[in-house]
Amino acid sequence: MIRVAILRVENLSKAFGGLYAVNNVSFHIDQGEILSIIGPNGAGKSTLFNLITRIYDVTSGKITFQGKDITNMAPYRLASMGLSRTYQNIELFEGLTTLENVMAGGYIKGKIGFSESLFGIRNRFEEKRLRELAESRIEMVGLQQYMHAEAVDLPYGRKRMVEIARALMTSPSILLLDEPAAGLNSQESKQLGEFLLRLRNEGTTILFIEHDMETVMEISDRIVVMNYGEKLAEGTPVEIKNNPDVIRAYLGAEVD
Amino acid sequence: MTRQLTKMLAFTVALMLFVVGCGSSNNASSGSNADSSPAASASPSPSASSAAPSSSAPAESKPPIKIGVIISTTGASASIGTAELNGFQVMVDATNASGGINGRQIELVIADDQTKEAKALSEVKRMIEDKDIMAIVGGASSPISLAMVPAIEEAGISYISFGGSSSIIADKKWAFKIPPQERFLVRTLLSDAQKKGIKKIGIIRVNNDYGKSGADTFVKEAPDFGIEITAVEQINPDDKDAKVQISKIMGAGVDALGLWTSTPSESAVVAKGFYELGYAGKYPIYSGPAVSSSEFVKLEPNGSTGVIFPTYKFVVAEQLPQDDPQYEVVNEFLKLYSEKYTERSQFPANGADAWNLLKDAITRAGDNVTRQTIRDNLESASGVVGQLGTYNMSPTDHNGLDESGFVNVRIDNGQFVLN
Amino acid sequence: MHIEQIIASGLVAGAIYALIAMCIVILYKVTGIINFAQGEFVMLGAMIVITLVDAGMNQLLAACLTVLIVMIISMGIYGAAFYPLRNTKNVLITIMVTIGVGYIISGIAQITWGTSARLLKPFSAGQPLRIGSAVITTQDLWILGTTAAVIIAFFYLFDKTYFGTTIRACMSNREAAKLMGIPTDRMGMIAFVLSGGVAALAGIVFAPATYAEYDMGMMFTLKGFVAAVLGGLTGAPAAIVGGFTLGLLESFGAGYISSGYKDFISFLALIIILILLPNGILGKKTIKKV
Amino acid sequence: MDKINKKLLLGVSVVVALLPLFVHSSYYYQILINIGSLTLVALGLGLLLGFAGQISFAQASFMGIGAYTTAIATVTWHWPPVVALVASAVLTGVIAFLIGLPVLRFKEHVLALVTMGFSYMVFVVLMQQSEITGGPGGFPGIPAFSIGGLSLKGDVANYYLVWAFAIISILLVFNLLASRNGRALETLRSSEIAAKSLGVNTFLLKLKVFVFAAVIAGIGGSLYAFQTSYIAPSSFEVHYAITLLTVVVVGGLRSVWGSLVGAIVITFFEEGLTNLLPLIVPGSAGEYRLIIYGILLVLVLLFMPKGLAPFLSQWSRRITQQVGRRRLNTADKG
Repeated sequence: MIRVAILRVENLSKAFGGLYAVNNVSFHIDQGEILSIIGPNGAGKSTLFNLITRIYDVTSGKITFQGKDITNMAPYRLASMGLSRTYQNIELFEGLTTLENVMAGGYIKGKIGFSESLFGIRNRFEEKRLRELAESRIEMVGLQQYMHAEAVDLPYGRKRMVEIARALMTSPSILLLDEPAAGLNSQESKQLGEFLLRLRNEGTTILFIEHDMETVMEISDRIVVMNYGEKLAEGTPVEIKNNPDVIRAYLGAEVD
Repeated sequence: MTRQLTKMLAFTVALMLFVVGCGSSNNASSGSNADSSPAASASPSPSASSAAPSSSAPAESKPPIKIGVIISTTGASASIGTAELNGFQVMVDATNASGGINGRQIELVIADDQTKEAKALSEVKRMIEDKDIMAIVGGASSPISLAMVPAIEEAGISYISFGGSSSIIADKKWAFKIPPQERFLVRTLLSDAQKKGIKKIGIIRVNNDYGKSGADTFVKEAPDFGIEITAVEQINPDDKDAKVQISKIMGAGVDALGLWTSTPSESAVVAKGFYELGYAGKYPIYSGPAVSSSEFVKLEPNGSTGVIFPTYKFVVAEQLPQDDPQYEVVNEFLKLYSEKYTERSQFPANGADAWNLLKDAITRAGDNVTRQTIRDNLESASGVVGQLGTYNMSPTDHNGLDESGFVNVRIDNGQFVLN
Repeated sequence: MHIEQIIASGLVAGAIYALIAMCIVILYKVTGIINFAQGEFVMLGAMIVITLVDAGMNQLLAACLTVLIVMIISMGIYGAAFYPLRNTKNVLITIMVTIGVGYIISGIAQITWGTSARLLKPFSAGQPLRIGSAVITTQDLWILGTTAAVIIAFFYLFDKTYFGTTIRACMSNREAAKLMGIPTDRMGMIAFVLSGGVAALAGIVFAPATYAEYDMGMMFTLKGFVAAVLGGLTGAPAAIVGGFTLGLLESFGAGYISSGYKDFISFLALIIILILLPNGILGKKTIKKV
Repeated sequence: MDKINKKLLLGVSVVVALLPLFVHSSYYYQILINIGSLTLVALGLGLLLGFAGQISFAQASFMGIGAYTTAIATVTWHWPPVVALVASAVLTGVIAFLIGLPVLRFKEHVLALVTMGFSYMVFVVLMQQSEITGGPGGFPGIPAFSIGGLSLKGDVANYYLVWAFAIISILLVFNLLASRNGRALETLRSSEIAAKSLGVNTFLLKLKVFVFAAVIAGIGGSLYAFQTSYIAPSSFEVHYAITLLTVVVVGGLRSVWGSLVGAIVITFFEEGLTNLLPLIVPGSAGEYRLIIYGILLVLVLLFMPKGLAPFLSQWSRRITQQVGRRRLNTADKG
């Protein structure tokens, strides 16, 4: 099958004060690919995510998503373009149940405007639709039994799954996951890996940051290694395993 | 949950005890009359008798006459309201002590309007509901009074206001007011200024209704006396410094400073700045009656010297000539008042006259004391000598005062001197 | 023209605002609470010192004693109302609680001292200073001097002492400080008592320059709060800048445009400044980590 | 909106409709009217504070703007009351929009400050522009509300008028919350960033809510003007803004009924205390009210920060929660 770059990052840099958290990083991710970004803490992975999702303003460089330049696009417009994400330190909506949290994710799937919802016009049908969609997403991540529990009360690992379910509500073409396996036990992260593969096979492109090497090596098509805000290496799991720089800078620490 | 509740309970009890503690410890040295601010009265008051008819009174058989009082004992007008209430209370106590009116004791129902229009409205409706309440007194400021008047006119109960604005009584049937038209006060001042050959006056007013109407009257009346009002500057009631406004006015070159504030402390802020800027003594201050209070002199012993203001004779009772028509009334009230309170200002006089008018109206009503008769008698009141002059009411004039009741007073190192 | 007077008055008012703003900022940085009852401590300071002096106590002694008393009072208040709030994230809740505390204090003040204004003799006699057409009274000098002294004391306390370092640690990052074993809760109480004391001091030096009234607390709170946010809620320097900016804004508004509109002007200027500098004059841009 | 709330709203409406059969005192009508208008004005603020998590001290000023628009329209320009009412709502909305544009970019304390500043600016204008507003002396002689021929004069009419608007607004708020926009609103409170990346234009949403809240307040102010026939600037000062905030937090943030509960509690508190207190503490006056008011505020916020309304409905709430928990626990074990 032909590979088309869905997301392309060119010479991206972000400076906080004088410090470069991300320095001249370029990479791309193809349609239906699983690309993982690894690197030691403070390598600038999350910053990279926040740049792509436009939470931080770019200092220099260019981001193109599905051929469109989104370098200066308002963050709330990305969702409807098919870009969706989760967060390293979980950003669930407090006071809302799991179901409501996930339904909130379906905002762009809804049509009715502010005044319409005030007078409850065309609302019941839309609510039904969103509810069903949310329930299906929750089943996908296997959280049926938490449907009506307050999301922030859930165990850590479950919260991550809620965030993923919420992110999936927009039926994204690309999904950005920031350390989804963090705080999961090995069995849980195994399940996560399988789940991600399933998603990929259903056609969702996945870009994710991860520390859990097992999962990474298992499911990634390609890996980008970052260190001190710069791209250290890029390649298939095998290539990365054998890349001397990477071993020195990163895996090395774990080997000896 | 239960632990929280118990904690909460304990907390409440503790605080309540503390509050009550303050209250009772304070009541020992203050009036126990329902609602008058304890701190405002300096010495113990026997006024419990006013809250309920004293059993020692003669004709116990007759029921008491209820009078409603709605006054600001908290909020912006607290100090004014409290003083007016004290004046009223003193007179009522005296009447009760002397056996009431036609053998009937007077019972006061007192409410605090918190200097809030909405609160005043609901309180006045509460009083209107109580059919035993024959008349309502109060409203320390015009806005508060104006908020109550519509309900009063609708229900038909006579009301005596302490507010200055003339729109309180303008073609009203049931509303009356004590303070005279500001015209009188301002004209008394301006005539004095004219005598001294003053040509230009710059005014500082407090940023509220009283200050505004005062300043407006100045601007309106000044031409009659060949005086030009060069500027009207404002201070907020809670301002602590007026030097900028003063130097702005004086810098423009005037012969005197006009001052129209509503409380002694506001006046003192200006007088202080005036003194510190070195104008005191060189230029006179023509002020409204707000300064006619021992508090003002106490607050500003230096700056107060040279301030000239029109006020009620009550403030200078001792200096009145024996033949003054009000001499007796004024000094009698002064005697009663000084038994309980030390602070002297024009405000207690307002309260006193509210009672003078009501007493006259009720007395003439004889055994037929109704809201209607009281109103009619108030309107027909004539030759009622009070603190502010002699009241001659008419259907068109529900204030009934003329200039005769006011005197110009000069402050001379801490002393009020009759001009 | 009377520009000298405008500046003089602006500076004196600014000094008081700066003092209060400092209290608010430091407490905010250490505990995360904006104390809407701060002005009440100013009022308490003024009222108590006046009471003591009227009772015949020597002014200096009375001043010291007052600061002490207010500090003790504020310690009690901290325990009753603020300690339970230390982990509340909701800004509104904390604001409302402090407003409630303010009500309680001013209510008690009215019972104790009544509604009429009270006066304190100036600390020192002597003719007011004249600069051009402006005057600065000896009391104004006291105010400016005290503010300067407090500022210096704070800088010393914060930069030179171990206590200061710990406080600054709490101010920059409470969580981290906690992890480092700094007793943040006790630090909170110390900051609260400290700010109470400084507020009382402000009341004491200000009392002779004007008249103390039971209900003046709210006014001081608002001015202090405005100054604090205007400065940027970052620390003492920001508070000082904010305080003097506000003071000068007010007096220039009153002097040059209209004394009736001076609040309008100062708030308009305030909003414009905040639109231009969303984090206040000395504020830092904060980036939320996600 | 769920069944319980539907039932509650129906119940409230019935009670409101039937109350006049039992109430015959003008004083009690005044209290009921006060509760109604307080609910109306606080409702929008509750939406803004409790759900969207945006502090605002401007609500009282919007009420003032509504009231003065009505006064000027009816008295100065002799517009018919209905038109004046609409005009008040519209103008308040427009002003809210213009103010919101710059102000809603701020958060927390700064937002609190700038809204406070706005309310001061409105107050100053009302005080100074006396040719138009009557200045500190206030604005007397506002006619009663009337539609076409029939004038809604007197307590009962005003009572129904205010409560009609209050109940309709409650319904609207419930509708809003039960929609995608309602949920989006709630996301603003805890994580604006997450909301953004889910496609919510957070700023625009805030602006819409701000305007909606202001419009309700404007209507509330307009009705207040019609009912009292006299208005003064001091009624719409920052102190009243604080009262509104008190109503919301005491009643319960994140609870639509909170505004109603809060309004009832605060009103009865204000009224009751002036009459009860002298019996409890002889010789007590307003200052005790102030203290106890403060104590109530502190207690409620410290011990039930969710507010009274949830506290009241806990019996029903608790059950559902326990069910939820049990599910949760079993799930974890399994």
